[in-house]
Amino acid sequence: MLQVRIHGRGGQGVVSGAEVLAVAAFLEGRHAQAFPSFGSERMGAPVMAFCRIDDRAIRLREPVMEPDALIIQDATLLHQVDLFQGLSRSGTVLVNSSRPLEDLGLSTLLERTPDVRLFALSATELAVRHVGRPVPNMPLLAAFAALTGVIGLDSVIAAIRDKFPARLAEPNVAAACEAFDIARKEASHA
Amino acid sequence: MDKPFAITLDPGSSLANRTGSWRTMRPVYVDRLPPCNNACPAGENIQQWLYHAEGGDYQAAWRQLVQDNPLPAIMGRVCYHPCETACNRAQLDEAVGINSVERFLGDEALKRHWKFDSPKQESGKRVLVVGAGPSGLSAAYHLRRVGHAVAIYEAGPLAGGMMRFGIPTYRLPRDVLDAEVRRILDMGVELQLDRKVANVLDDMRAGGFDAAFLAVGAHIAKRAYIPAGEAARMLDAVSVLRSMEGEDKPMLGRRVVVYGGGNTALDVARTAKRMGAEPIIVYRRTREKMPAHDFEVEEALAEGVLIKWLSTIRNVEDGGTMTVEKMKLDEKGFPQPTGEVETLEADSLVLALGQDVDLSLLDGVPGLKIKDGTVQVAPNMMTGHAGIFAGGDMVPSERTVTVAVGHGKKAARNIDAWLRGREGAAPEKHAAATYERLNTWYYSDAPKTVRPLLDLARRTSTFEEVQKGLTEFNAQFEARRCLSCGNCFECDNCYGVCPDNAVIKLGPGLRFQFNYDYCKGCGMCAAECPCGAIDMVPETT
Amino acid sequence: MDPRQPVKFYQTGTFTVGNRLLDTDERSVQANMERTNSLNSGHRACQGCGEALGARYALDAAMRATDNQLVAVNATGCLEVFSTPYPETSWQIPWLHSLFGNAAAVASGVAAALKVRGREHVRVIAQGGDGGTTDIGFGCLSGMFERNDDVLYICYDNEAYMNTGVQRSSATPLAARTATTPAVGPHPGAESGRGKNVPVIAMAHNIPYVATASVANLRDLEEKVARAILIRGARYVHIHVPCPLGWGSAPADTIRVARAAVESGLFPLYEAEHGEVTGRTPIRRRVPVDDYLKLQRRFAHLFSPKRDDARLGQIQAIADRNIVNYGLLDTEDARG
Amino acid sequence: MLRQIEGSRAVAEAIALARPEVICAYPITPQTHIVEGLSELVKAGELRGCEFINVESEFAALSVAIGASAAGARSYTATSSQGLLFMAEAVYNAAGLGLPIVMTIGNRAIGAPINIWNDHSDSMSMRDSGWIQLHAETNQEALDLHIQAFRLAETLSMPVMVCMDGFILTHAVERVDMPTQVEVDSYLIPFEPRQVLDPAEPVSMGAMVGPEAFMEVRYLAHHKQMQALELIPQLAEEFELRFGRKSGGLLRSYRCEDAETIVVALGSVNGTVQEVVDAMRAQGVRIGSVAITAFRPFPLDAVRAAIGHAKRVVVLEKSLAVGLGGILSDGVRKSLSGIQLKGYTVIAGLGGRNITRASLHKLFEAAGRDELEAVTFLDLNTSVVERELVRERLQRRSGPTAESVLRQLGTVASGIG
Repeated sequence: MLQVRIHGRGGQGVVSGAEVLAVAAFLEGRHAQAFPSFGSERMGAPVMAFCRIDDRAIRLREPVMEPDALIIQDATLLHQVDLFQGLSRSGTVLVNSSRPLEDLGLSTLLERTPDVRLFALSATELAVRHVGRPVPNMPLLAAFAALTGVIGLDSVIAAIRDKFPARLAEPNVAAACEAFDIARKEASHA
Repeated sequence: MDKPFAITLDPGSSLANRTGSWRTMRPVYVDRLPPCNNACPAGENIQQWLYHAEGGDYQAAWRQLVQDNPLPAIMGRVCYHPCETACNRAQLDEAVGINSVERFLGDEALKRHWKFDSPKQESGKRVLVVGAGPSGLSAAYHLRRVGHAVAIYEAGPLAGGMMRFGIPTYRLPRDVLDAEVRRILDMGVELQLDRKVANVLDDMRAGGFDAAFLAVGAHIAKRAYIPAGEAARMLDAVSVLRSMEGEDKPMLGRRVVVYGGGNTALDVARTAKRMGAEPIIVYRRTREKMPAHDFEVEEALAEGVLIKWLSTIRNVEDGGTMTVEKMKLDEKGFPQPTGEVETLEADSLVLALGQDVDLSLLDGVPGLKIKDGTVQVAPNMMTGHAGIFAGGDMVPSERTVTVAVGHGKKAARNIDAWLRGREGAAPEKHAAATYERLNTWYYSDAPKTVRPLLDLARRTSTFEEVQKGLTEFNAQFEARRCLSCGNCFECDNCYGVCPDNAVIKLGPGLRFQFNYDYCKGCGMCAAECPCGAIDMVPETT
Repeated sequence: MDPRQPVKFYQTGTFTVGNRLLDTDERSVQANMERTNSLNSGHRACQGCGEALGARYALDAAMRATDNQLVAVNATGCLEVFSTPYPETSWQIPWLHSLFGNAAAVASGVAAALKVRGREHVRVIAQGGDGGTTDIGFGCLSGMFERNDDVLYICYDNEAYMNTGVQRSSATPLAARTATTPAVGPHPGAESGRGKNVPVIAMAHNIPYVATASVANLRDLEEKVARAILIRGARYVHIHVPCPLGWGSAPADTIRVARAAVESGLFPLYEAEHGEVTGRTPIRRRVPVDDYLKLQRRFAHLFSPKRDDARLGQIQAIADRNIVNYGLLDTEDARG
Repeated sequence: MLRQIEGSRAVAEAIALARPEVICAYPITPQTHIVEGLSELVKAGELRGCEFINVESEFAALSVAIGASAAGARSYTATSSQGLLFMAEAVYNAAGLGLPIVMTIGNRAIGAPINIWNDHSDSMSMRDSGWIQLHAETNQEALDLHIQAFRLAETLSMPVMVCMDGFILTHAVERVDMPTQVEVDSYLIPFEPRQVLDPAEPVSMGAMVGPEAFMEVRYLAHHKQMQALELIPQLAEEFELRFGRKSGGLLRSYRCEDAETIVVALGSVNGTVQEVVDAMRAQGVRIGSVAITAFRPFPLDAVRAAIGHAKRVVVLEKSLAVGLGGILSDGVRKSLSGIQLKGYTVIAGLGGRNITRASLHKLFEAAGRDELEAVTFLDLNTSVVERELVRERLQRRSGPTAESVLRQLGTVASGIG
């Protein structure tokens, strides 16, 4: 079972990010479960959402406490909340940032868990360019697909089209595709 | 429907709960005697005929009316309508114009030639009626209705008595009088005119009569001694009025003095006025004390009749000059001479000082008691002589047409009883329907409709009828002003206001019934009954 | 005069329940031998109950207007308790009692069900006392108004919680004695400056029809109910129904008391459409408020031991204001 | 058809398939998404012949449903938490009148302190109202139970609450098998009301019933629920026959054969419990679990049969009978009367406190060693409690507990772990 935790702020599409990820997995015939960190957080507040993907029915109802992957939609959260709690030692971390990793001051994390794979993607910039709004969740998903290979790009695209009306879906698909390519290159270098 | 237990119930099932057991007072429907009926000398069931009239069924109204009074068209003209004086509506706005509706019905009957029913079967008895005046005609009518053979012996040349010889035509057109008399005769009543009864017993024997009703009018003028010269022209009111009926009208001259204060005095004065004279009424007391009806005084004054109050005539000289003395009322209200005099020029003096009845027909009839010129009768109108009854002007009572008609009816009932060997007890009278018992909220405000009066110019120059009749609309309107005091008129109030549906409506004309199974005795029906036809009485336990 | 009867029949009276001289269809429903008696005999209302009377007046009128296609929802209260104690009911119409405070909402549900089932010819009445209407049921009532649900809500206003033993409601008038506004202290009876005018609040919802009526004016009441029941949308009719028990009036005086309320101006009779007053029933014979108050023991403290001129003045002022505001002294036919 | 959708959406579509005729909606978290979904389906014309009414309160919501049901319409509403309490009077009334209304409860805690997260305090507060109460373990079951609920309610003429854990299920996006309209139509017979407001057959519904018959009325309500004990499994079987999956029924056992320790719970937590059971079985611990679906009527015999053979029973409940402990435990204990086995009540997950595998694992192990208190509060922060108790002892005016507890915990944590 793969467990993903998505961090962000209210309004950045954290929850739909988890949902689209689950749908994508579903479209590949797998079982998936997506749910938010239930609360009454408003715009801007730190929020998170969870996604589990498995080949058998998922019964577990607890929040994702030991994520295999983290998607951080807002780098400003890095020093406000303990984002990495329970992260698997060989986990993957995808951060939405236009700045190079070293500038993000994650060195402590790397010291603690050297096997963790770290990636940065300036998804907001992509989103603004394609969608016209700073909603980085879809590009990040695509990048996540590229980095982990857990799901294919086609599924992500299909899930996006399932989730959004065409008007919104297509720009997001475009952003996703670009993100996917960037991430794949990154991954091949790493 | 598969109804759940207890929570869901079948409609109207509460009928099983007889809430009548809560009652401590029980409502009962009553009928009360309306003041109009109570005051009517002819005992007319006025409310009942108004009830029909307001519905527009005038014939039914008329038939109801003539149950008690065969002369509605006459009554509607000459009756002084005590019913209206008594009417409860007077305390609300104005009395109901009963008299005018009665006249409307009477005229309607004449116009449509409605007839009286002839008796179902003949009794085989014969009754003599002496006098074809109102009381005689009334008696004849009522006797005939119950099947007796009736003959009227009338001393005069025409039927009607005082209605013809005492009431001027401007108050009672003769065609009306004739028509209503005719209708009575048409029932098979025999009328012999110019048939003076010298001795009643002889005539009864001769005619084979089983009973007699004496109804001779007061035709003999009272005299008063007034010193006068031979040439002075002095007449009496009755003969003046009577002579108006004949060919040669009385010679009164221009200046006519009428002496007296009764209705007759006014009749004469107004008659004189219509003949072109200038009548002056001399009366020894005040207007308030005047026996004549006020509306007649009003009409007379309006027509230009002069009236000298508190005056007596001392003497009349040949030239027609008369001395009149001023009077004043003492503390007891009696006029006393003042010694102060004035003179009055007159071509003629008409004495209107009241009338007496000619009682000569009674000479030698045993058992009769006569007092102050009238025959004494028992409550059943029978004189001291068995089988001989009397009424109208002959007996002590007010002398009006209506009273006379009432006597005729009462006598007839008693004569019939006597002939059949029964007690002629009048039906039990209900308690009075007083104003306090009414809930007047339910009667909408409706001022009385005034009968049109003939305009003055024509009134003083012709003998045309002064008072005109009501149009149908007005008559109906007037009828509908009746409050139906004391008797249910099916307004549905009790049926409507009962919170327990405990009043059963029986349908048109059948009134209502209380459903004591459910009546809780709240009394709302009684409180909201407009005419006071419901009493609340304690439950007897 | 009653504007609804063009011809004036005198002996039979313009204002009586029946009128033998009118055509049958012009007569009041209550005069009809075939009236439905929607609330039938055997109910357990007090002697002279104004509410029992008002309910039958209103529902019979509605039954005739709808050709008996009627459903009624009833709030908890006297009317409900005295009409349907197991195992007997006095209702002859389909009738549902749910709770004290939800009659309007339940009726909305009934109306919705009838609509969705294509039975909109069946009309819905919700009814309750003043407590169930102006107090505990007010939220649901306002909601029903605001949604303009197809319901006629009838409030039988006897100005207090009679079912529970005469406690003060927001419809209890100034100075009235109730179990919770006793006639003691410097200001005996119900406080001044309190209470709720629900007909006016209903008008503020801008619903198609609002009317006030009284058991003292049957024809006016029937006309209004018959009119209201056939309108679509939310309608409100507020009927003044004296309570002999709670008001301390004689059972026989129920209508007399209601009449005095109307004739004094304390209970104005009017109609409003979409928030605008469109008609009123003028006073026939104006009376001072004393004539109304003196009939009721709940106001006895205003007259003895000594006359409370201040309070009486306040009450008379209320009546006078109504008469001006609603033009109640005009004899012209307000409905034109 | 398999779909990956939010639980609320799944339920909304299932309700729509049941062809409700009147839906009354009033917003309250976390039930809101369901009625939002339904309003969309009605407005879009996908759900025809349905009146969707936005009412002014939960009290009105159920009241409207009462009227609609009494007038013969299939009626539905949904609520949570305070909303259920606000409509409490109507909840009892609907049951008393025997109206087959179906209502979803998005289970949520009751304040004060106000709390929007999941536990079972709300539906538990109405457990004796006369409604049937069914608890869903998964979104699939929530969906299926709603379809069964209409059939059950209308057969018995009795209202049914379908309880699903707020957020945990209502907001979880997971796979569900959505039946077709044809399938649902063939399972749900058109609504034949047992009683209806009809001018053609006027009756008075909701009479006042005095001492002479009230007991009988209540007994009959109880008797009806006893009937439901038989009907619920039948309907579940028929459902399985038509839809090819197990859903509903009175309860479900998991690896209970030969189990010494059996955990009993309601709703979605059973999934996590089963994970732990598997893990402990792997370690050779003889443990199993029982998920109770029908809380009202309470299946005494079925529970007895399912757990009677064990050594101990751990009742895991998301509700607290303050001053007593468990609520579900009472039923379980009653079902075991006369049987000697250890019983532990565990109060867990109040107000949305996460119930984790780790905690459960420790808990069950302790239970296996019989080291549990009769009533245990899972993951209770004892130090906070201790300090608060001390504070209260010291100060007469200690102020509101909730706020001072938060103060002790520092700012509101973003809720990880």
